[in-house]
Amino acid sequence: MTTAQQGLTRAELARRVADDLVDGWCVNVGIGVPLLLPEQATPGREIVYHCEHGLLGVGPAPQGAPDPDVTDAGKNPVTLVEGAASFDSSLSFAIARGGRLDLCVLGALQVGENGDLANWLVPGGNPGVGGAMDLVAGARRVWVMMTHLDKQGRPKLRKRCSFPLTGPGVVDRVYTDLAVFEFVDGVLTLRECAPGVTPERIAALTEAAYSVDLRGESI
Amino acid sequence: MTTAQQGLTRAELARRVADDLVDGWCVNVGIGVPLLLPEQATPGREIVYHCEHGLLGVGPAPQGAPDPDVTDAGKNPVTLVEGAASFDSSLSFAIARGGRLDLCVLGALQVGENGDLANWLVPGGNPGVGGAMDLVAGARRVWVMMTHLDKQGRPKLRKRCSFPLTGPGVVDRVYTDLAVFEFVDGVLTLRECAPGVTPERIAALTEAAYSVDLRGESI
Amino acid sequence: MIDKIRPGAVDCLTGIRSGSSVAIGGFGQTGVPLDLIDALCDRDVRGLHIIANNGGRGLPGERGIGRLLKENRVRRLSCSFPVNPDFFRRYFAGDVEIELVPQGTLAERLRAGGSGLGGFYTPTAAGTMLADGRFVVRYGEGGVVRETLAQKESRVIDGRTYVLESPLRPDFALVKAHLADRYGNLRFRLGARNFNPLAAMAAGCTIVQADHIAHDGSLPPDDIHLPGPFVDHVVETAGETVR
Amino acid sequence: MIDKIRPGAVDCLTGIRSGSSVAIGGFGQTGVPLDLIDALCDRDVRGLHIIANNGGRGLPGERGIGRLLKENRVRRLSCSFPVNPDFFRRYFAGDVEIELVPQGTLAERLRAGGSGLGGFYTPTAAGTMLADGRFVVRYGEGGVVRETLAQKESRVIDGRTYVLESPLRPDFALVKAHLADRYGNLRFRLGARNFNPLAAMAAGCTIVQADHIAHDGSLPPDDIHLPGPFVDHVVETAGETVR
Repeated sequence: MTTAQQGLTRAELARRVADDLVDGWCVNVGIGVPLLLPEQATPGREIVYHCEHGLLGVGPAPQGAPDPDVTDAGKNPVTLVEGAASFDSSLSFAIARGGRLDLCVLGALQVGENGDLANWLVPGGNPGVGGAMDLVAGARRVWVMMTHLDKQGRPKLRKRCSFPLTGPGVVDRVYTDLAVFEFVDGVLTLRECAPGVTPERIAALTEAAYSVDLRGESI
Repeated sequence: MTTAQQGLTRAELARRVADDLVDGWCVNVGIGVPLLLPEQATPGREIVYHCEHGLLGVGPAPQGAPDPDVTDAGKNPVTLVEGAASFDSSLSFAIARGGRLDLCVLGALQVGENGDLANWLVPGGNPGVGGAMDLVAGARRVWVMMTHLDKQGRPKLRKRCSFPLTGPGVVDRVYTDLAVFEFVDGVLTLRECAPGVTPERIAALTEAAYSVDLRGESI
Repeated sequence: MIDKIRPGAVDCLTGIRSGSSVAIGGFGQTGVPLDLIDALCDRDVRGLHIIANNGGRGLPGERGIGRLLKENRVRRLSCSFPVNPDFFRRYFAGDVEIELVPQGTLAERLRAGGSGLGGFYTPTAAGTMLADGRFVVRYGEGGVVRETLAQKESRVIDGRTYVLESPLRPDFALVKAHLADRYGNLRFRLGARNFNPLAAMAAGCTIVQADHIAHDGSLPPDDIHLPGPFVDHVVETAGETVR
Repeated sequence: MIDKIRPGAVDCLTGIRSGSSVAIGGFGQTGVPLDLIDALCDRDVRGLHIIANNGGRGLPGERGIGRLLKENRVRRLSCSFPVNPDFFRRYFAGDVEIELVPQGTLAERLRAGGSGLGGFYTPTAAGTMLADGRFVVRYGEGGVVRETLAQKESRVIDGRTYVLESPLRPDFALVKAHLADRYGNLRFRLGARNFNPLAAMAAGCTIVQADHIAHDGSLPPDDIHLPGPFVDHVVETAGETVR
């Protein structure tokens, strides 16, 4: 859909999410656009990025030669920052399930108006789940970053997910290229439209029912 | 009982057990007389002693100033030898339950002719179990080191344990100050008498039924 | 900026109230956070549920868990080896409770709690009094039995009997580390590691006393035994630690 | 004398037969024991059950798990992220099996197997297709379903739903370490640790390729990430490792 292309770029979306991170948070970022977050440093805020196979303190991509032992969840070369720690994958998921992640940020295929998340399988497609089910089961907050529409132009914010779930009722916020939604007392709520995007346009491109409680450009 | 005093001393008993250890074995030693085993080096054999709270490669007591961070299961100062490793207590018991201990050597209050072990509670007494139940559940072999008679002069090798069990049917061998027994196809079998101790005397001081298959002074 | 280093132990411990559950690292006196326990004893807290491997020896002037028991601050002790003669007297008199837990099971229950697991099956204690509901946790007057360990659910898996054990999620953990940095990354020393990282993982709030702090940076990633997210507060106690 | 250092990989791998189950460390290509896998591919083994996080990308000339799949040596892959396009084609054609396991559950199942536990309850995958018996492990001709993941036993604990997961006990593990000594003590490097210590713990026989070996002694006790009892054979591959 050409309409969706008038929203935020991937980098702008990452910047928008980064603006909402809180100093000191421990944050897991999933495959796809969330992997751009460690590139978005915010002055005065120290964020500890967690990589599910067993790293904390992941930073941006290297300027020089990559270290093959330092990769992110998407297997891309990254760097380690001060305070970084390494450990095995069982401890890594102990951090996740044990409630020590302040946040995980994941991509999505669909999000239901009930907070359901589907992000691992298009029916009939190639399966692959990675750590997503562990992360949504354990992190204190789950934010989704995604395009508002899928590649066929269909709304990804739906009444109910039609794809297999990653987790039921786990999503706290959804950041798309067009808008920011938040689950407020379990109710999907539109909080913000991207610059130049009207609430009417969001309404036309969203299948899920939602409340509207706009609070300007930032939450 | 004065009769029991004519058998092996504690150090002789430790030496006797050490003679049966196999080069390369990983061995846990429990509280009491088994803690003497790391003092009994055997030329040509390298034994890795495991200490349940989280050490491998425990050696004899220190000659000089003790290191308070290096203690055995009885909280006595010991040393670390080449190849030593430290880890947390959950990994330590993963080694035990996971079948990576070739042997654990424990003291006992009673051993049943069915291989039952009782070593943690005299009824009405002060309870304390430590790691004994984990060790007997996981080690590949369980050997007992004990006096043949208890302080009241009663046989500790019994038809059935009257004290609460540490584990059912777990014992493979019993080394006492008077004799060596082995469970052969589940049958308690007298394999050896201490120097100067006759089979008749063992019979008089043992409640458990057992077979006799002596093979001289050493197994 | 992340900085979990605190100027003193007192402020870190204010959340601990009478009745709180507190996991404490250490095996015997090895790796016990003695300074944190001393600071805790300066506060008016009673009726604690202490989760620790040992109960101290009950010697005169003893620091550590023994001091907590001696000052009668403990209502319930979950441990594998209580040892302490005075605590045993009060146990048989019905004044305090002992939840006896095999050492490996205690370690694993703390780890399970810290890992967000709901429980696990272990072969340890199957077929014993610690699984069959007979072990007395609390006596009443005249030696009557007020509470026993629950009979553990058992299950035969591949021909072997296992018992179901539950995770431990104490309110607080008191931990002794050798090195720490401002991120809360910890390194322990030899046998002093023991239950310390497990207590830290399990607790809602973890307070660490460290022999030394990397004031000019952070610990090397591969040298860290427990990463910072499990740690809330770190106090340096160099020079105070009994050696 | 204990000496687990072997002169070459070939002799260490002779126990692996067609049909063996083999856990392999690594995440993507990070920490994968490439040299051991190459040596395994020199042998005539088929129908392996591979337990590893990823399936390789299926690129031309690829080493690692991808090579095992490409050479059609794998009957069943237990993993969280198969990725490999060719393996997916054979999966949908019914030639190979995929047991899809969430990444944290895969790690924990290996650890449980290595720790002698009978299973554990985890909240991961509760309420999803990976717990309800619908995920297809093996197709037959024409897309009929031959086998699915078993429906997992679930249990509500403190108001939350958990599913029961079983331990993994593979016959063998292939592991990549950074440093090793003759006792089999291992140290890993940064993100290359990942599943390697867990695979080593779980397996009946663990074979390690190490970048470097401490030929003149042993590793410092507190620097060891996995102690020697979990390791059977160590091969040095300095200079051979792809960097």
